[in-house]
Amino acid sequence: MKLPPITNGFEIVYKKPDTLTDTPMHYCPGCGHGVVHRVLMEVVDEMKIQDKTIGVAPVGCSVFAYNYMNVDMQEAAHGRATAVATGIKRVLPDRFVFTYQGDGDLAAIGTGETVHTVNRGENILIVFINNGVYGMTGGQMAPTTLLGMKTTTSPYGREAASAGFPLKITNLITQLPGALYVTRQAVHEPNAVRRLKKAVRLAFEYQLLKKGTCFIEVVSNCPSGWKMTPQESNKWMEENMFPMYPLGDLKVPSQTMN
Amino acid sequence: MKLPPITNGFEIVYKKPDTLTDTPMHYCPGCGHGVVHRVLMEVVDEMKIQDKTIGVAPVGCSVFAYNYMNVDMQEAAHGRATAVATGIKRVLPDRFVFTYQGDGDLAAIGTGETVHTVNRGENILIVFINNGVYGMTGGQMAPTTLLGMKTTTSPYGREAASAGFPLKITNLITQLPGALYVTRQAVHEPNAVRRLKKAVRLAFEYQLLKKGTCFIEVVSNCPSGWKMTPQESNKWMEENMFPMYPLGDLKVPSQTMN
Amino acid sequence: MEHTPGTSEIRLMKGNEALAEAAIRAGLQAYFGYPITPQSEVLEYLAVHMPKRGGVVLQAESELAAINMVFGAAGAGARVMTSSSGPGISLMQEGISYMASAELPCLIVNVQRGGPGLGTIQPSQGDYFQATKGGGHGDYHMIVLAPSSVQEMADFVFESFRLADKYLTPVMILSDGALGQMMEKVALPPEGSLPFIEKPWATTGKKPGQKRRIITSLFMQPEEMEEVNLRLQTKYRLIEKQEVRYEALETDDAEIVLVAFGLAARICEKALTLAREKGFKVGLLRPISLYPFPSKVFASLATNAEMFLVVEMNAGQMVEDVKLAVEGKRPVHFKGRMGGMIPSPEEILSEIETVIENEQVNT
Amino acid sequence: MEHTPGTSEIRLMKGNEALAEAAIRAGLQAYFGYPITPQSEVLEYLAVHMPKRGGVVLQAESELAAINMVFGAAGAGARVMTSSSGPGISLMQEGISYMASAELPCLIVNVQRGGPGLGTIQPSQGDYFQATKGGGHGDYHMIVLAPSSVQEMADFVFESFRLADKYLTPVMILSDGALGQMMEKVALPPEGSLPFIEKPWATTGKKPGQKRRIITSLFMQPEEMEEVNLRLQTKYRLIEKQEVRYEALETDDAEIVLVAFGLAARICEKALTLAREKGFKVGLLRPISLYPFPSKVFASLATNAEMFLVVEMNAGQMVEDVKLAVEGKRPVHFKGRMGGMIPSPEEILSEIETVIENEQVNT
Amino acid sequence: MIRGKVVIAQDICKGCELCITSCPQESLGLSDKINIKGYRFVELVKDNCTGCVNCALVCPDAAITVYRQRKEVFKANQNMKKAV
Amino acid sequence: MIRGKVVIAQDICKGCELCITSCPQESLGLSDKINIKGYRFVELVKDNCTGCVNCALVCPDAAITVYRQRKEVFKANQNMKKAV
Amino acid sequence: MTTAHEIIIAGFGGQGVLSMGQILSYAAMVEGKEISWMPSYGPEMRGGTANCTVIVSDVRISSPILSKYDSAIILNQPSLDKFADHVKPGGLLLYEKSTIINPPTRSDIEIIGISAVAEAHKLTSKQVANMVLLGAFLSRRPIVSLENVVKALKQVLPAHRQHLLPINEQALKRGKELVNELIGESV
Amino acid sequence: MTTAHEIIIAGFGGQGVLSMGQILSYAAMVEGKEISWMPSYGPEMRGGTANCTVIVSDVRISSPILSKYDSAIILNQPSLDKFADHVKPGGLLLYEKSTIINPPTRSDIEIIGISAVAEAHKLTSKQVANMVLLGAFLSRRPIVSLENVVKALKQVLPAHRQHLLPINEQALKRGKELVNELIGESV
Ligand SMILES: Cc1ncc(C[n+]2csc(CCOP(=O)(O)OP(=O)(O)O)c2C)c(N)n1
Ligand SMILES: Cc1ncc(C[n+]2csc(CCOP(=O)(O)OP(=O)(O)O)c2C)c(N)n1
Ligand code: SF4
Ligand code: SF4
Ligand code: SF4
Ligand code: SF4
Ligand code: SF4
Ligand code: SF4
Ligand SMILES: [Mg+2]
Ligand SMILES: [Mg+2]
Repeated sequence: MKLPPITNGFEIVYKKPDTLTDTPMHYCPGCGHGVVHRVLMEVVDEMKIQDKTIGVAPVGCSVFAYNYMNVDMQEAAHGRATAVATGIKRVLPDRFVFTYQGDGDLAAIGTGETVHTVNRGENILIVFINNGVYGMTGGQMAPTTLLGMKTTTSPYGREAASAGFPLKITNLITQLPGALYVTRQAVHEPNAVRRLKKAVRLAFEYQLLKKGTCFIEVVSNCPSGWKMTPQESNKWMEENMFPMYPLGDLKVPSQTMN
Repeated sequence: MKLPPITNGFEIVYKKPDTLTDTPMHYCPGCGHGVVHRVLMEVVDEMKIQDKTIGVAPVGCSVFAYNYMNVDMQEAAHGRATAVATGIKRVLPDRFVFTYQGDGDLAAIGTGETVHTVNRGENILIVFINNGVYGMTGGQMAPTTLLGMKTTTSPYGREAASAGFPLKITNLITQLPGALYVTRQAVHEPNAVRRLKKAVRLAFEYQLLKKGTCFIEVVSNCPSGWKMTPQESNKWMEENMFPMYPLGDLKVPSQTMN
Repeated sequence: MEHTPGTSEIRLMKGNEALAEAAIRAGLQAYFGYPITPQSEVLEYLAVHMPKRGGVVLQAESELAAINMVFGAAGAGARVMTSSSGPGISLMQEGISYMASAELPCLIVNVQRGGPGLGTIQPSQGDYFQATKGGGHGDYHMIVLAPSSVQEMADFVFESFRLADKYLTPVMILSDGALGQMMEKVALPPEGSLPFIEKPWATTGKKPGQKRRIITSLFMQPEEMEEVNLRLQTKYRLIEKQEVRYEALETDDAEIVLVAFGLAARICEKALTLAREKGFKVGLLRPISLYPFPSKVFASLATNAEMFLVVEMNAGQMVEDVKLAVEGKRPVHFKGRMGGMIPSPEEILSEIETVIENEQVNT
Repeated sequence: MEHTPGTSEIRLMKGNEALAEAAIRAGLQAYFGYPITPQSEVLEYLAVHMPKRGGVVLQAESELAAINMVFGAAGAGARVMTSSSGPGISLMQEGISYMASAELPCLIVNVQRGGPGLGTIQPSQGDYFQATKGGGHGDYHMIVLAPSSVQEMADFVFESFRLADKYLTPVMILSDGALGQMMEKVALPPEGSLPFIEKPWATTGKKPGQKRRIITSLFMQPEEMEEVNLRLQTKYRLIEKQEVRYEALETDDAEIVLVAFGLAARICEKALTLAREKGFKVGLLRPISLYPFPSKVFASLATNAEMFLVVEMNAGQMVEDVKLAVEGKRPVHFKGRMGGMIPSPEEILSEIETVIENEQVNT
Repeated sequence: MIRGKVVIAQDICKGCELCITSCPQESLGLSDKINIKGYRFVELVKDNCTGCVNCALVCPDAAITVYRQRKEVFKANQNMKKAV
Repeated sequence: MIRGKVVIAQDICKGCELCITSCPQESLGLSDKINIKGYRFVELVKDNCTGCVNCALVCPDAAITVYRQRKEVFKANQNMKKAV
Repeated sequence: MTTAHEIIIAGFGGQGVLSMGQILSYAAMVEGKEISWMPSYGPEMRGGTANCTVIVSDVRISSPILSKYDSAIILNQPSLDKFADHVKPGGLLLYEKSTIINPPTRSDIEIIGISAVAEAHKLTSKQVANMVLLGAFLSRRPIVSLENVVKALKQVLPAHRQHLLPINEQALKRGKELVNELIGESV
Repeated sequence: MTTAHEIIIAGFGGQGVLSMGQILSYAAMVEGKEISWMPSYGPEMRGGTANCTVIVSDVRISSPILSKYDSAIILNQPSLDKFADHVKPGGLLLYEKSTIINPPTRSDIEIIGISAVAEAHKLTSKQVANMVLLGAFLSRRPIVSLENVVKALKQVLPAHRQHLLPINEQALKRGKELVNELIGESV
């Protein structure tokens, strides 16, 4: 993007990272995916590791993540991103490898891969976008859908008795000794974005330690799936998702590294 | 089996349950599988629920479990026993449904099904035989294999850095709200067997409550896979497996039912 | 087909929805599935309507779990189905092989999309081989029915459950994204019009004095396993004898016979009209049962027709079965579009013209 | 085959072990797999020997995970393989379809056992269709090589890696439990005898100034997806032209030609000897590449031979490809054993006698 | 107060209004016009931007570039004011 | 002490010796003979079994049936002893 | 002497092209006709173009997918570019004018551009531009009656939107008028 | 004039039938012959029967799986029942006597029963009955030399079992003697 000339005396204090392509993103207005992409690439830019970073895109709305994040990327089968990342990291152990996955991808069909990848302590970063719904396929129930929440496949609201409980997979994998750094973040307001960026930075740096898996859950929105405006969706998220999925660190390296 | 006449004044204080068939079991000498089969059937006998019980056999050494346990049974694909049990229980909600699975079956290939079945709180009993090895296929490493333990696929001893950590899947699923009753037992000595039986009895009784999944891990041996005599294997189990997989209840209904 | 007694109700519905509604009316007791475009409407429709009408709908954690839930429910005697598309159906291959081996009845719906890989969500017929030759391991078949209208999306559900119960086998409805998404009028038979049959083999709990039931696909002794296979093969021969279904349109005087199934057959029907308008003697044979394949009808067609033109939305799969049936007696041509592309009637018409021209040059 | 330069070492080995050792010598960089009889020795052998010789061996949590690890490693440019049998291979179908679509090279070994379902662990050839027609969704092929000796278990590993890299495609070695478990002498080429090629498309990290690499099988626009399919089909035509492999034994004067692959071909070889001793003019055609199938050779055989007898350890799968190749010019008979049963040479001999008799009656 | 400016890529903006909500200065608003994709896009509606970057941080489409007065310039200005 | 007896299904026994280890009375031992499956089986080697059931509980092959003197009989015997 | 009418309706997602086709189809069902409604479909995320093919016929419908149409109802430029050439000679091309920069130029078909969006805005803030277009279309190709379209609407609209019936009806009529005015003007 | 020798070796799992076949195969390899060793295989749990087919040949071996054998070496009754009829006329049937209740009766083949287990016990507590049988077999069918069997053993035994070499060698020789004594006696 060409930037217009600006009165002298001004300097750029924020521009999109070079590692984000200029391709317009296909996400719905207000969808959190775009922010997370950008933050990831900001860190890649800052750490100057574009040439060493390999990403894995999931099947979900972010299936086209590789169109936006300007690093080498592979597109994995639904739920298998961490297996694909394992394959990459094992043969290229000095690269920075990350997966980017939705809640259907990571916490439903990919549960086995998620648990075992973390249990092996694969030295990768798993970025997990929890928007409580299957965005891409049109708003079906996800494992993380809240009780009572209506989706196209829980038209009367999710009921625990038949559909089970919201799955806090991040809490589960925190228990695994292979997990090095586990944190839950959001992107609904500027400071949340700042915190996410710190977490991503840490996670990439930890990857050099080869001491285990870094896992960042981002509690996010899906205005389309939730049938809300972006603002409504963020508000609803704060009021309903955050109590179930409280933000903050679940595990930091000091706890496991001595 | 015809029992010989015994001096008058004696009475039978222990005989194998009627619900165990007379088919000789194919297990190796001293293998814990047989004890667990028997205990399950003792409870079915005592509760007089043979006509209401449906079991699901796994792929593993206990693949032929249906030859021994004289109840209606289905043989599931490797790792899918709890999915099969879900199918059964959902269409026959008033039956007692249990799965019987090894650590390869339940904690490796079946991880996704295990987590989600418990997360849905399917009203079934999952019996999980943790012998730290793939018995049936000849002693390969299981997710529960201890660090340093030699198997045919960890010939130099399991190393966390490449093969990950022993997976305490029972602890993981204990966290899930769908889990009603979770306990870890053994069968290496008479009192352990007695305790297991109590646990099985409880689990079957809880199934009537329709309040969630019961999960019984049995830490067991695999003399063949471990390349030990039965006695050695039990001793090794006590000294090495129990510290990693301590026996006892992990969750009892009172904790979750109020 | 004799399965729609009683008066039926006419509605305008999407193919996926018509199929789902038909399933409920056919006595569906349990559905296990996982979302995937272009078939998610099946699960969504059932999620709305099954609870009201009794019956289980469960969104599984994966297609792998879904097919194994189907296994369990079928083994417990329930009328049960699942549905998916491309990648999801691939994930079910192990389970399908298990069900075929354990001889469990169920309905599996594949609303095909373009592959291979993640591919595209546009309509395709690229899973013909997988459906008819057995994408899973071992020697087995499913009965495979290919609807070509929304009406058939509904009708074949009844037919499938009936066949599944009769032959104790998984049955697949091989549809595609277009048929799933399009709306047409559909006449729906009333609920309860498909009777339930006794399933003495189902694991429902061993009654005192009765023999217990074991459902398994494990037969460790090869002799025993061969027995099972022989039983399966005998069943398949019977199915091949009794359950062939096809539709022939204007084949009597046809010099060139189009062969197509499903959506492609609908398009061929239009191409046939266009071709007849131009004076070409064109007929259409539409295999409805893809397994059992209507091989025999080709023998008689081959005596009159001069050539065949197989039209598929794939790289040429059914064309092999046509060639096997024609046994080299007549030339068999092929026109295909791939990866979600749909041939237009005009495109087929021009292919008809081309092959006629070429054959005339050749002979 | 030109892939074994240098002096080779002769050993007595199990087929599975020979294959594993050959893989190491062929420069295997990563193996991902999951135990299953009768192929677990591959993983076990590699677990012992790979660490010493550099390279990754990882026991995955499932076959599903394994094939997707293979995807990742292949995409990262590594020489990579997996192995399994029946049920495990079925679980890989989605992944295989993805790899075919993304055009990633790798080796998949199927040491077949009897199916369908859990079946038996005895040797079988029941997965022919799955391997050659595409058990996964969409239009794709793998190159499929069928060894019939321990030597070929080793040789075909080199061949497979070479072909996989050349055509950017998954290659399958379709073996069976007997070949995996039996021991024979095997000559092993030295390590490093198979060169590595540049893989500029591999995701190894985008170097400054270079174009970055994307590995995907998603092509949302059907036009684009059809392009990909056309590219694949062009590749398959090339493979069909260039990579056909078969072995013909005493076919020159043969009146009846046995057709068999893998273990069945070995048994047929014995039957051939027995038959020749009895004065029957019998030949043997052994397809080595099952895809591409050696169709063309049948045209010439059909001019001399009076009939074909296809022998398989399944219910009749390759026989379809033989019939397609023979195009009705000669009768094609079939003799099969299923579910882990192995036909004996004498059994084949008597089948030869039967078909000869019947044909004489018929004509 | 330090002065800032934002430049919004109008063709990229999807009018989600998240930047509007997060701007502490209420400097941003939706335009009445529609961009090539059919979205009403965002523009600066008040000249009180401080360059705090908030809007850019929450923008899902990376549509915002933020400028701020250099510190020297700011200080110079401050000093000028003081001087005046 | 109450008296017990065990009956061991010798053709079923696999000679794993777990019952031997768990018998508090050391009443059990391996036979020198071999059963139809080729296993040395277990037999009562001392007549001091109390019918405590331990052996049967740990037997993986459900090969052991345990008998015990009826309480009445035991008591009668005790009384007899006392009487003597 | 084809008894079928083959229509393509195309525009941006969100402009109501799919529901326009559905309502037409329902109306035809009310009249006892054969119908086929075939949508383009994609991942459910917003944006992008959408279209549907509607065939209304007195006899069994063969291909639901076509490359030539009797009529085209077009709501944006990309769709116009894509489908203008696919109208059969003698056919009808009806389009929404506001966003069209390059209007169609064929002389062998009937071409009508109306300002449906503007008209809709005049009627209401709700999006009924598609009904204006449908009314306009039916004025030139009365393959179903306006009454039956209204009946169809009644059936199709969910309970909480039944109150929108009058405004939809108005829009349909306005569309009809618009075309009549235009035809009066130009033809 | 077949240049191949086709052998079946069968008994209980654990009696060492598979390794007997392997050692024979290694010895044949030392002699530069073609070999095929084909085991029965099953789930790895103990028990059940096991067998292997060994073919030693001067030329390329066709089928590794056979239904007729030149020689059979049999270690238990079920295997005897299964394979006795599959020895080619003129062939050799060698069996371990101790557990055989119904000895073989064919008159068109050479039948030799020896007490290999008892002999092995005399030699050592280690299980070398299979080597006694192998020695006996080679005495009647010297398809490889005893020296080469010993060479093979040397190659095959892992380091920590190399000390068992002498006892194995003794067992081989004892087998040979046994047969020679027997032949002396009976034939
Ligand atoms: C094997 C398989 N099953 C199902 C699908 C269909 N599918 C595509 S995306 C998706 C869910 C995506 O949800 P999530 O992972 O939460 O991502 P989001 O779209 O919400 O970002 C599904 C089920 C598929 N492509 N492959
Ligand atoms: C899909 C599939 N993969 C692999 C196998 C092979 N297999 C059979 S049993 C087994 C492991 C059994 O181990 P475990 O579950 O621990 O049971 P155990 O034998 O130890 O009791 C495996 C991998 C299979 N049958 N199917
Ligand atoms: S559907 Fe939901 S997750 Fe997907 S792009 Fe739209 S808002 Fe985002
Ligand atoms: S292999 Fe292990 S688990 Fe299997 S029967 Fe033998 S001892 Fe038991
Ligand atoms: S930089 Fe800060 S003040 Fe300026 S527009 Fe953005 S949010 Fe408002
Ligand atoms: S946040 Fe970005 S996309 Fe949303 S309105 Fe503001 S500039 Fe536009
Ligand atoms: S019952 Fe008790 S005392 Fe008697 S043999 Fe058994 S363990 Fe020993
Ligand atoms: S525990 Fe049972 S099987 Fe083991 S030795 Fe005792 S009686 Fe025999
Ligand atoms: Mg999601
Ligand atoms: Mg185990």
